[in-house]
Amino acid sequence: MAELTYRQAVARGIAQEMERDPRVFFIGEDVAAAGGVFKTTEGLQERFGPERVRDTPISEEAITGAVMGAAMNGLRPIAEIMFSDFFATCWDIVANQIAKARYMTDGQITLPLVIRSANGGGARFGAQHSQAMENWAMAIPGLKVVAPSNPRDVVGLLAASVRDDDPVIFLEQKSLYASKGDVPDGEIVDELGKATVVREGADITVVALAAMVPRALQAAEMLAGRGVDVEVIDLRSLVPLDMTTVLHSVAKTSRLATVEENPRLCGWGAEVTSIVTEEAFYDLDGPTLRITTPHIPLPSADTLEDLAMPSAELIAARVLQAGNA
Amino acid sequence: MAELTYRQAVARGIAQEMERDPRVFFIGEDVAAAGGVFKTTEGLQERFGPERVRDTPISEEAITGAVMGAAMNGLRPIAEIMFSDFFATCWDIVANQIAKARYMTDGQITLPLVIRSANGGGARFGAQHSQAMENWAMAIPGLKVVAPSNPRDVVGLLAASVRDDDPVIFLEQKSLYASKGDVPDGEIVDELGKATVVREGADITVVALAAMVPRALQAAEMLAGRGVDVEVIDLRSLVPLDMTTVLHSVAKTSRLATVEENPRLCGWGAEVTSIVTEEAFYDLDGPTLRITTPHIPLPSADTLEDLAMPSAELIAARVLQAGNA
Amino acid sequence: MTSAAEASTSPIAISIEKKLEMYRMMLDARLFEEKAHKLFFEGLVKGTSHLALGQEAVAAGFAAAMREDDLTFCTYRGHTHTLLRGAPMDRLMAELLGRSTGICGGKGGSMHLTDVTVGAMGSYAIVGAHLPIAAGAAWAAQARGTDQVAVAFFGDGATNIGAFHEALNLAAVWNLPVVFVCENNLYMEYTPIGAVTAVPHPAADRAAAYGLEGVILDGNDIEAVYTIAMRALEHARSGNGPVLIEAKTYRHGGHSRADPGKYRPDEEVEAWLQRDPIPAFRSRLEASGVATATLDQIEAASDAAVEAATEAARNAPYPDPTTLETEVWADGGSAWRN
Amino acid sequence: MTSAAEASTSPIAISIEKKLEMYRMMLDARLFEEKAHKLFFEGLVKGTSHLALGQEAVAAGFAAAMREDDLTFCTYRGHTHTLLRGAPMDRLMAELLGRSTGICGGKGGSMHLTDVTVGAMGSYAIVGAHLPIAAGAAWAAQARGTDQVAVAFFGDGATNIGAFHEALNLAAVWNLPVVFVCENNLYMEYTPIGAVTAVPHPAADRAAAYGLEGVILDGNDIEAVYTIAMRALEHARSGNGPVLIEAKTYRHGGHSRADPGKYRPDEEVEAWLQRDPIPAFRSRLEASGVATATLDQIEAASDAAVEAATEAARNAPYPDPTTLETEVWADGGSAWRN
Ligand SMILES: Cc1ncc(C[n+]2csc(CCOP(=O)(O)OP(=O)(O)O)c2C)c(N)n1
Ligand SMILES: Cc1ncc(C[n+]2csc(CCOP(=O)(O)OP(=O)(O)O)c2C)c(N)n1
Ligand SMILES: [Mg+2]
Ligand SMILES: [Mg+2]
Repeated sequence: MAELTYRQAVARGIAQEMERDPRVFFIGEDVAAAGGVFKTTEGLQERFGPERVRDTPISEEAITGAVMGAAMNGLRPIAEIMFSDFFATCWDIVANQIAKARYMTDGQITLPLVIRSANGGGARFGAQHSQAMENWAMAIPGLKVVAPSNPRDVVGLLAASVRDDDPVIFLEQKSLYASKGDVPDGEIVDELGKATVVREGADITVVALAAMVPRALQAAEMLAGRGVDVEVIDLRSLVPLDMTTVLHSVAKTSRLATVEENPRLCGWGAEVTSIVTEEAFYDLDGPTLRITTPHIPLPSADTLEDLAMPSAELIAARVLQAGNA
Repeated sequence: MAELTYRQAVARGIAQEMERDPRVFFIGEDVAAAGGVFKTTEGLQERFGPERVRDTPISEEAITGAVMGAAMNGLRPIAEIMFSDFFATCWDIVANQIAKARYMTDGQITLPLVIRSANGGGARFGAQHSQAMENWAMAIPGLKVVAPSNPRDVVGLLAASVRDDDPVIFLEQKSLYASKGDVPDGEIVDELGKATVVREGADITVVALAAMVPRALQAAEMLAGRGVDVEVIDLRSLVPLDMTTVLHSVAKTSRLATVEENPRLCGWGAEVTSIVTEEAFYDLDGPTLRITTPHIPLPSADTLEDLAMPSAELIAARVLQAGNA
Repeated sequence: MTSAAEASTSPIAISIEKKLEMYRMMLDARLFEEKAHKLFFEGLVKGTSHLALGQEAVAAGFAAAMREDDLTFCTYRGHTHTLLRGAPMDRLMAELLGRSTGICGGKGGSMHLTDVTVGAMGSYAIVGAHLPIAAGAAWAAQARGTDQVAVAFFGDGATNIGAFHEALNLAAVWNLPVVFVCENNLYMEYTPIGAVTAVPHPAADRAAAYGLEGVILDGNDIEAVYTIAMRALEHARSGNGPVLIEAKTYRHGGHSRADPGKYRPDEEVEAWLQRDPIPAFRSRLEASGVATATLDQIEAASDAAVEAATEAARNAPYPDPTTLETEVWADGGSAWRN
Repeated sequence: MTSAAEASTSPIAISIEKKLEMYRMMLDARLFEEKAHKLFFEGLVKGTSHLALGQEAVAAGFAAAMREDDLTFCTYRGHTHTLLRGAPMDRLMAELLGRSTGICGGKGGSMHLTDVTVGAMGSYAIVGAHLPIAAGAAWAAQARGTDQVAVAFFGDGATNIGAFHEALNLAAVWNLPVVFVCENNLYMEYTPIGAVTAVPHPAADRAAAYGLEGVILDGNDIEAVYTIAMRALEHARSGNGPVLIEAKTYRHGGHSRADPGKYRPDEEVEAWLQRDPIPAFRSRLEASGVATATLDQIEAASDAAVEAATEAARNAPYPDPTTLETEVWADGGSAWRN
């Protein structure tokens, strides 16, 4: 068992898979010689050589196109898109090509590839380097979407993503890079599509993802002091989506809240909510609750950004308020 | 009053606004000399000249970037993106630049521009030319999103979009181009963000958009024969979103269904549903219902595509089934 | 890569068998496309179709030159490229007709013909998108040491989209075994390419921007195409990096569907019809001593093949409704939740 | 446009007032950036900052040459471009510090400085995105007959992204009044540009792909920059279409934030520090007879201006929380529903 940062866990996860499978290659901007702008991939080029760990030009369409083509021809490549905002510059390759190739060819094309990216706010980078865009990916049939909340899950879910035969968008929440956690020694491989109940509770189910998980847990602690017993679920992946765990929890608590680090409209919280209200309406005792950022681009100033992102305090306050509705 | 096709209404709407305001320019691929691949813009170049109606290269980033820059410098431009699937090739300009410029500059930049596009399925074009992507746009703060269901609304909402000082994504449902409707003579200008109750009913509220509106109406007629009195709402725009009309309707009917021509995950139907279950939970008598395509890319074969898209029959069957839940 | 001038003055020797095969390929392509056109007007090919009538020499010349394990990436105008790599004609036709026996089970349609078993790695309907993908396949070939070459076909209009630029640069920097073939048919959809392009030769004039040599080719001369293709493939296969080729050609019909192509001057159309690659090659074959009967026989065989394929496609069943939700994922299904 | 060689051998006459103004501009830029660096390490500039230390001559030379109503489009490395077009220094500094008096009310931050009142039309943080936008602004200038020129600054790394290609082609085809200025500082972030680019001159070697002439410029020689800028602006303003310029320069520090830039060979850094544009220009000014005291005075004034701006920014209040939800829409608000 070692204590690793979330950032270190990324390199560990990639190394674990490159060690195991010679078909795993890794490319991206400034990822190889320099070890990545977030220092998530330090040492990989030294360890696996310049053929398997390569720097690319600033050409996101070429990067994502390259891993798609390579996956069609025998590799199991990993690409880095430096900030998840930049998915917009290659959205055609991701959403129209990678996501649809298998279906359009009736299964002739298999794309075992992973695209990793630093996602989300909290780093004061402003609107073009701070988006949480897991919903963009979730909305596209043919993409799997994974977003770990802690270092151990980074390794286990990254391994699962690399071994998966489908394209996976792997979102590392950049505000978590410095966070630490225990990571067991040896190989770690998880299963995609398994949510975790990270705190049991009887009164309300709070569903969270990535950076919102620790905040939801903090909120739960605050609410415990106010007599509200919160169950917190870490979704871990959006596609596949573990509704069994969510529905089971709601059956117990009778209330549902979702916490997203996304602008308000069309988030995964809306999807989860609509599934619950369609399939488990009679389990619910009161209104559902969605906590998101306002429907705004994220501001750069620290004070404003902190206001925009759901804080533990805000989560607690909104849950409390909902409990009285 | 004239009977126009939805297709003809597009040219009429553009012409109305170009006639009125010399700052309105129009660009796109094959839109000028050739009048557009869907023949939606025939005659405009002849009428307004090659300076104001221009053909572009196949360069969607340049097209959308050009209208953004032009809107910053005194024009009120309209661009065509031929098929809405191609928004993916310029999603950075649309979602990261156009949508965020005003907020990031604290209001210094105003972008009175419209990007029109042929959206949605039913034309047997296969997965890369058939997507309904209104949800992509709705999820991005800073974009308005409009999708008319009939020729009259094409003119009125297009005029409103051109006159609006914010960027508007204007989605013409390509399966509606050949449909006809009465369009009053003279200038037509609507207001964005006003839904229409297109059929009153007491038993359930069915919210639809664009091509799903006529299908929902057909379904309502079928259900009337089965003793279910359906209220049908045509949303007309997703941003701004007229929740007042929806909530008012649900208060009356106590049941909600949404009908989307989108893959299942993270659609506007989920958003509308989550607002209703958060704000009007106690108005609801039973489960909410979302009707969408399955979460798949759209297939090309006519028989499969027809199966994928919500038909009037499917809508009726699902509503009936939900009524028994 | 040798320059265009050099290449065309020194054609490589082509055996008569190869020549007859190429003649057959062009005829297969021609008759297939003519039939597809007819079936579109009959309402049997639904949606859209983009024919390569008149452009057969490029597809045939390259397909004849490629190694079995080389990889083809083409566009929505991809019937002939897919067919001539060896995809079964009946299953291609069935795909156009949306039948269960279609090469993609009806899910792809005219714009997405794919047969990976013959190296036809897909038809891509978003202009330019397949260029980086082809580069990626070439990267895998390089990394795995397979000696494969990826060949990407695209139109003149595609040279103005960003993906073209990114793909060419990456291919050059990584020295990838990929051949980029621009089929310059003078028009994007309805707009003359010259009206929207900063240089006269949309591909060749950009080659230097990637450290490559500009190669311009008469795309209606199948022997020239074959010659250049052989050299380009050899160049890329030997580890000398990418090649960019601009083949001048012309489509006999409109851009797609029912487009009559009226935006093109009559004289231009006329001049290019005179340069139809098939009769031109036939004359040359006859001049070189091939018996007319031999050529007629090939033509008859192609015709019979197309008729048989059409018949099979017409009679094939529609896709089973359950296939609607298969093959989103590698497990064969489409489940996104438990 | 005249070629680089020609241009540099025939500098235009620059008045001494203009020269002193340009000296002042470079010093303002230098001292502003040095202060921003310091404040980043103090934890007052949050998030990130990309400094143009060492690259001041490009920003100053162009800003000095531009007309008041010309339009500047720059990148995340845009402090100096925005400042030198005339944006108030205190409000720029306040923006870096996330204060309410910031030029964007704290919403933009270091990567998004904008002051439309002085023609600084924005700093764009996605590589290459502003190039088509600048072309669009130029299109509006052309359409409205305003005689404005749009100038877009970008890095060497940006020449490999698709938007560069699309913007250059459109600008050339539409003959737009836009000047594209590549600030080639030899590195993208940490990767040498040569390692990821197919040609030695990432911008100039691509000019021909858009029918343009490649112009290479010593970006550390402010007189050369000013001269070329004047000519390029004149060229574009007179309706002769776009210009693409590659200015060779170097950043003294790292790419951003706390990056020490260790991936660069010591000798290279040393050589470029020797070519610092500010002392070089100072020596020339002195040699041409400008009194040392005059130059010292300018330096002192810049220093005082930066100190005052910093002081004002430090003391400025944080944004009012209510501003979080303002200015998404033209009506000033952010409501998306009723
Ligand atoms: C990104 C994108 N933009 C626009 C289109 C619509 N479109 C399809 S084909 C075509 C013209 C392509 O011209 P060219 O590249 O010359 O190929 P050709 O059709 O002549 O073979 C256009 C604009 C598209 N499919 N993708
Ligand atoms: C599309 C995109 N990809 C990647 C980045 C991350 N990034 C920011 S600056 C930079 C390097 C840019 O290099 P260059 O264009 O040479 O400009 P410089 O920073 O040297 O001024 C990169 C890769 C980005 N902002 N946008
Ligand atoms: Mg063409
Ligand atoms: Mg650089």
